[in-house]
Amino acid sequence: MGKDKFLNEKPEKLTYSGVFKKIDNWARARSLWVVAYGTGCGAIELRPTFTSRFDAERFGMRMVGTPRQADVIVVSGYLTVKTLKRVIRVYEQMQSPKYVVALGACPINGGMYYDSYNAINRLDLYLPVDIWVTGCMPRPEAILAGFKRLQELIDDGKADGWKKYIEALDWYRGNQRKIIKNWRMPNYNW
Amino acid sequence: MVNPILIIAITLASAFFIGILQVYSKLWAKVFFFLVLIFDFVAAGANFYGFLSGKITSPILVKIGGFPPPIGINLFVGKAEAAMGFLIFTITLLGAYHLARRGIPEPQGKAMVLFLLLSLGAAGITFTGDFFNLFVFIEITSIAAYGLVASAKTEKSLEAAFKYMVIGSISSTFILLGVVFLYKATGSLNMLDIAKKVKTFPLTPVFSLISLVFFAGLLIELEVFPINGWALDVYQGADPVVVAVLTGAAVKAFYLIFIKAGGYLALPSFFQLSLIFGGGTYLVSQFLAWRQRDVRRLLGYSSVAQLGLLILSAGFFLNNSLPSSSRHFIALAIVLFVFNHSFAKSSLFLLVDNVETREMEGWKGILKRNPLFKFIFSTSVFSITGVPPFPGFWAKLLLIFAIPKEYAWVVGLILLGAVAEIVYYFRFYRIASDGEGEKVKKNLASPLAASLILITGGGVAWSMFSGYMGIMFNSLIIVFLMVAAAIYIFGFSKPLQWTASLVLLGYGIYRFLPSMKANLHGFFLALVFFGGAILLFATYPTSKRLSWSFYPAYLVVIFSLVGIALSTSWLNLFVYWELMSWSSFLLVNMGKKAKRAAWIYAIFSSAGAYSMLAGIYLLPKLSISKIGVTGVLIPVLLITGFLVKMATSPLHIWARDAYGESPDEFTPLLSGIMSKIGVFGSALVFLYVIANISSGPALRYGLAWLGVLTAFFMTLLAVFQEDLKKLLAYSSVGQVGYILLGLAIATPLGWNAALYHTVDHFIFKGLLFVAAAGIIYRVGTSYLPHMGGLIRRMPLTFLAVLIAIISLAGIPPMAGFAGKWLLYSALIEKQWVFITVVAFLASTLAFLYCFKILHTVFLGQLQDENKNAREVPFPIAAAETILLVATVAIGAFPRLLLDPINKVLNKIPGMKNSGLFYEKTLGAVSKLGHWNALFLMVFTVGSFIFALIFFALTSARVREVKQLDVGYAGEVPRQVEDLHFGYDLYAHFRRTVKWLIYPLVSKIWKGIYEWTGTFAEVLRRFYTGNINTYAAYVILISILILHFFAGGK
Amino acid sequence: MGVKIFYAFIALIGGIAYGLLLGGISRKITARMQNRRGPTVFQNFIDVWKLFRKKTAISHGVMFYLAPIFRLLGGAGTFLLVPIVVGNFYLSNFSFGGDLIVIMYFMVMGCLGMALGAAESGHPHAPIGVTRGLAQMAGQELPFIISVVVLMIVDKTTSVEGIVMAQQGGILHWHIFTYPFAAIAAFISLLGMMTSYPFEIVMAPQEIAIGPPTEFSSTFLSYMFSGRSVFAVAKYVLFMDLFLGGATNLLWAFLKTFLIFLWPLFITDVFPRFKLEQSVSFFWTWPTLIGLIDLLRIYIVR
Amino acid sequence: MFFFASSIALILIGLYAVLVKRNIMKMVIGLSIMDTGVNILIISLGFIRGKTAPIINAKDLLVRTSSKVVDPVPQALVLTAIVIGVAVTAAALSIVMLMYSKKKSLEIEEYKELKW
Amino acid sequence: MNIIERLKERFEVLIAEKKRKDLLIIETTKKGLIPMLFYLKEYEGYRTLTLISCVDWIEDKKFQMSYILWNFRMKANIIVKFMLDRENPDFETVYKLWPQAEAYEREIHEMFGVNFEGNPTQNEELILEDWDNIPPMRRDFDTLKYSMEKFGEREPKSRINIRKEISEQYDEWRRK
Repeated sequence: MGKDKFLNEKPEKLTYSGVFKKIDNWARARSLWVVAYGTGCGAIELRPTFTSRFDAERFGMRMVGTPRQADVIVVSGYLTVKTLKRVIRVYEQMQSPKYVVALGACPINGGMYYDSYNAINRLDLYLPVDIWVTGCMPRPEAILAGFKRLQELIDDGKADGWKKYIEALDWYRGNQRKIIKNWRMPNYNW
Repeated sequence: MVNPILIIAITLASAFFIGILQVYSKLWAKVFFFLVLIFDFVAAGANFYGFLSGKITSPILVKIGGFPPPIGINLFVGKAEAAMGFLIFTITLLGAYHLARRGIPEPQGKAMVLFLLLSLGAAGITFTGDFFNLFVFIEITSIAAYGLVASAKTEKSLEAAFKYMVIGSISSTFILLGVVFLYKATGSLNMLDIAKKVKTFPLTPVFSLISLVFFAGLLIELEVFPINGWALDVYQGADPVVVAVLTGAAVKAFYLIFIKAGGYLALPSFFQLSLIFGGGTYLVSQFLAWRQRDVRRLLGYSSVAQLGLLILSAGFFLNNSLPSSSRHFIALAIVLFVFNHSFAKSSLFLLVDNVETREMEGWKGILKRNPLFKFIFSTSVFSITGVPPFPGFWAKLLLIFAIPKEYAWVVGLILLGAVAEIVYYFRFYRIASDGEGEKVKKNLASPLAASLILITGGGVAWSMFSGYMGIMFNSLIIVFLMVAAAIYIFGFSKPLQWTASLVLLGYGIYRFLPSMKANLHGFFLALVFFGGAILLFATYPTSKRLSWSFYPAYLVVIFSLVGIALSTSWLNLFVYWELMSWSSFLLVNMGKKAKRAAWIYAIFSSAGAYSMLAGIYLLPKLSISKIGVTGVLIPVLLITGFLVKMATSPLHIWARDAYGESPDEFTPLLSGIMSKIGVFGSALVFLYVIANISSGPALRYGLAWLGVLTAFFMTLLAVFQEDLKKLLAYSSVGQVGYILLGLAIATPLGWNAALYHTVDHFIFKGLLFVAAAGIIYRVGTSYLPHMGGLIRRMPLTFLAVLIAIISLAGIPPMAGFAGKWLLYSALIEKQWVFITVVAFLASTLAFLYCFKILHTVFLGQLQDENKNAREVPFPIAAAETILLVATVAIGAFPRLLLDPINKVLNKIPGMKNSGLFYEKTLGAVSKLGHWNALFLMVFTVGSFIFALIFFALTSARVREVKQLDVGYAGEVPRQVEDLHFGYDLYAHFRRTVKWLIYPLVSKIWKGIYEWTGTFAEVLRRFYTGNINTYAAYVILISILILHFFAGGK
Repeated sequence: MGVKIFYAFIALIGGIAYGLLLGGISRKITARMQNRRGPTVFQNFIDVWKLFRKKTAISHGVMFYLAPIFRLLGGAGTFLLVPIVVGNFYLSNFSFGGDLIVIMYFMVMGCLGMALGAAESGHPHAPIGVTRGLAQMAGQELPFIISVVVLMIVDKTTSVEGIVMAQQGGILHWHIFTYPFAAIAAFISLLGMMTSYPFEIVMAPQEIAIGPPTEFSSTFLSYMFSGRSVFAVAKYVLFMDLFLGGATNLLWAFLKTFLIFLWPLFITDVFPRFKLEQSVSFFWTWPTLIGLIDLLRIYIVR
Repeated sequence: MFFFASSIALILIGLYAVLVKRNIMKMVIGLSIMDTGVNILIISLGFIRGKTAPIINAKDLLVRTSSKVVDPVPQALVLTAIVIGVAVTAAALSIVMLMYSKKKSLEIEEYKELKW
Repeated sequence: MNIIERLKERFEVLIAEKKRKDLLIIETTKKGLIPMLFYLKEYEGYRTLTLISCVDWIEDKKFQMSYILWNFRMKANIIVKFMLDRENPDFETVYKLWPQAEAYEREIHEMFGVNFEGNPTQNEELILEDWDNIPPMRRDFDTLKYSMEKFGEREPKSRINIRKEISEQYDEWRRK
């Protein structure tokens, strides 16, 4: 008692157990819980996606308020260094399997903020992105299409960004640390 | 035998001789002065001893100049006079010694002469058998007193002396007139002769008038209200040593002559006169002192009040219509009162002399650094306020029980005054013991002697008391009490004290084992003993910081509780009750911030005890058995005393702070056992008194409401407490409310519930308070928001507290549920619908604070300053474990507790069929429902383990995370404070129930206190300080006396 | 006894399934009322399975670890103590374990266990939610207590079987008809027990991130989900036994519990959220006053 | 009767002084007057018109003594009382003197330090 | 006597221009600014500080600081500005006049490097966490170059290319 356990320990690799693989993937695809975290302007498009008009709930998706229970994080728009830190933290607090959806042009290549002193240019250097949805901003229909595609990938067992993140953690960390100079982040457990 | 004339003559002669000797050698004058005083002391003592031992059988009659009694001056010394003489010289000697150590004021000779004259005059007043001679001695005393009062030569003392002199002159004028008129009417000055003549000739109004003139003069000297302004000014202005001697010796001599003259002159209105003036003075003065800030004047008010009580007693003593036995008791009471007051008040005034400041604020914390001073001060204050075992207590008891029932209102008056007395004396005590004061001058020999005399007197009085009142005290308990007090001497080593206490308690258990029979007494006896032993065991680890007197007081509490549980008479119970109350007062007062709490506790517990005493006084017989009474007054008075200890609702306001601020080691006992003895008392009242009166059901219904409202409101208040111990205090009080409810139901099920809950509440609340003591010891605070996250540091304590809380909340598999179940079954059986609803709601509200305790102490974020806290020390952990096991065991097998309770109830008529029987599958079955404790326990634990194993096998890979790692909006928390939600947990709920938790009751009590104080303040303006006014009062009152009391037959 | 345990286990599985199904139905109905398609009625099963099969989970300590078990135990225990079909050996479960008072207190255990686990997580939202829940419980319990006391006193029994037995002999003997005001009070109180709109301040996902279980994830959450579902079913069954005359066979039980299930649902979907002060005040005024009518009635008639 | 009346008048005058006068010196004088009044009263109580002093040695008193003499006791008493009165007055005056030396005032209003 | 005259009487006013009916622009010196603000706040009723802004006149080697005040009663704005030496940008805080100035000053400190003496929180990060270069709003700061250096090439590529590149980098990392 007393000491902080499992500190700075590298996460273990996780493998699918064979027996329920199909059922698991099927269930995961049909129960995507999205953490309600808007990083940029795209967050405003995310809300209507869940309302009556577009009704994302029919695909089994819903918003949750806490990263612990979420499966999907949607990076909705440009990311500044300051926000990136929070996104990384939220991502690492989510429980595996977990998926990243990048919304809009900015996470892909910086978008209109390509020359900003503070907005990152490419998200996939820092987090494993499973689905990119382009547009500035993508409309809810596009978002839904993106989620549908994500579901297909999960069903096929191809949405494995979370595994890759664990495997190549040092690489991702290196990239993250390159821009986050003052690394005051705690280390997490996966 | 020493001839009294020698005492007077030698003193008189040497008084003037000293004046001469002084010129030549100050030292020798001093020596001579003391030699004379010692001679007087020894001579008076020899006379007194002669009377006591029976060597002198008849009163000593001294003829002076060879004239036989009716003609010449003579001295008459009976038993009373001898005793008074001894008292006078003892006090004088003490005062003189004190004065000498302090330094006799210059010019020395004068002071010594006056001192001798004063004592001589007082002795003369006592001894003389002649009215005119009396007048002479009065004048000698007065002049000496004027001189002594003025001898300090400060502005205040001179003013006091002048006022004293003016009023004294008027008074002596009255006395002189009275004497002369007496002579005119009877043709004699000899007291005995006049008494003889008075008996034979018809009491004419004129004669009454004549004797009233005399009595008016005496009453002025006896400082009755409202003609005592001068006296208070003297108390305030004069040298305290002089005052000590005045109030201890001179005034007592006046009192003696008051009684004697009352007897001799057989004034028909004497009774009314003393009742009105004595009672009035007593009551009014006690209240006038309420807000007094000047210590000396405060003591003055107290003295005046005590004199009033004495005058009152004198009236009863001389009332021929009373049976001789009660007059005998009153005489004893008077002796004890005089003794008590003389020594206690002198000792207090001598203490006052050691402190520079007059203002009470200047006494702040004075007791802390001066242990001897503290001892003397406490003894004197306790003695004056009538705390057992000091003589004042026995005197009060004797007096009250000797007053016949038709004067019950006088008893009420006495008790009311006694409560007021406790209010202001203990306010004084509180201020004196609060904080750290300065060291004071050490001139404590005389007061120490006085207080030792007091203690001895108390012991003697106790031993006499049992003989006089026909009450048998269990001598074993007294022996234990004395040994317990004696543990004080091991105070240098706390472990030794602890061991000795445990051994003594263990031996007590062994000796009292045969008394633990299957009846109500035995039941509570067992609770007291075993509970006390567990709680005492847990005090060890923190014992180092305790004061010397902690363990003695603790044990005295326990053995007083034993005494209460074993009492067969109400009076006996009352004595132990008071002993318990006051020793627990001492314990509460040991808390650092507990002074105010202890004061309120003292007020409430003494007021409750006096209410109980009034009830006992009204009872037709004193033995604890079935009593036929009518009316609700007696049971209400009786039960009020017990309800105070249970802190039932309108009487609860002492509880929060007394529980919260008392030493952590003592609080478990206060909550776990002492409140239960209130339950015991209430049970006795329900059983023997309320059961037999015609309005019993209504009273029970009212008490049930009281109980359930207590439970409800205290629970509500507990929800909003931010202090661990205060929260538990409110919780405790609320739970005891349930017990009262159970008792009030008065069906077998209800009593089952009440007794079950009594034991169970001890178990879990004892556990909680013991755990709280451990936590506070480790964490260093009892403020809830400063704790949190301690589960990782003290897992065992957490487990214990968790189980206790589950039990407290009444969640099934633990022991607490049985109590709830029994109670609700009883309520529904009784069909008290509204009470049932409130009771249910209260227990729902309890969940709120249950969670609060667990969360704010153990869960949430661990504070940085508690990072290094460790598990509670071993003895506390052991006690926790014992109680924990008990909770679980009783939870699984409630019959462990229910069977003994059934045995107890079977002894009680009307409770025979407890209404519970046991079946294999359904468990305990009542008329209404059933509940299978063992099944529930097995089911809960079994399925819990099953689910746990299943969970552990199937769950995902579980990792433990760091303390600050919470999903907090992606933010990195910088500090614990940002994350810990520990303050004002129920702010939202408080806004909802704001109107329910309005502190109405405490506002009412506070209002009573404040308004009484204000009233007294206004009334005190009556003493304007202007001597003209005082004189006018004197004349006016004298005229009124002459007008209204002169009606003879 | 062994047989009994076996059947109780079956009943428990059935109860959990039924509870999850009802949850799905409620989501579907809500969706339809909001003019959208909504998830399938089996969505809750999918969610529970997904959570159950998550790869990782975190724990904040012992109580946190035990919390889902407490929650499940509280729900399942309550469910098993309430007889589904009175008199039926197989479907009366463990109702010999205790009467209504036992059940009422047993119901608290799950909540308390979960509250402790939540509190240990060290997340400030968890105790906020818990305190709100407890305060609201103090509110909603009052009308419920009133109606329960009415029933226990008029039927002169505290056992659930006894209360069910007292309602036999026709639909008009049901307490919902004989003591309508008490029943209304209790049914309003049921809204609070379900902690859904308008009494959803406890969870308040938008404000305090679903309150108490905010730190729970994966398998922990799936257990709590199941516990919550079966707890809801237990409450429906209890209300059925208390007010709708119990059930004579399983079909009736399903029908009646479904009817009871619909009542909070319809309220939930059309009302916004109360503040805590408002909800407690509401419970302590209107349902309480309504319940008091029947309480006064039996007080006078008795 | 005259003695009675005058003694009572003296007492009342003394009382008046004590009750009304603002000057402590005058109060002391009042006390003294009152004392004198009382003394006269005592004497007058013992006095019977036409009777003589109880000196037993005088020849005409040897028979039926009691009917011829005034009561001697009041006279004895009054002697003592006078002495005492003087002593009291002396004490009072010394106190007044000390008081005056402290505050340089004889006004009673100055001496109200001790009150309520 | 209108406000401009009153101000001129009391303070050093370099430029006073009445832009609109409700907008007045005053330019003063570094020394005269705070007394003027105080006067405007206490005596003229401009009780609200709406904004503090800064403009980088790199050619003049000056920062132009503007304080925009708002008078509720007259519904009028006033802009008080002055030139601050760019090489030596030290100034005092107006935090004691308007507590809200704390945040504005903090931002200007972060973006332009103006030092406001007496501001208790100006050294805390507001927007730029872990900033490692000259203040970004200065005109001599090359933001594109910085972005490219720090956040990598922008290069709009097809998704396939990105994935390919990532996997190349990833493989390279694996090989190491």
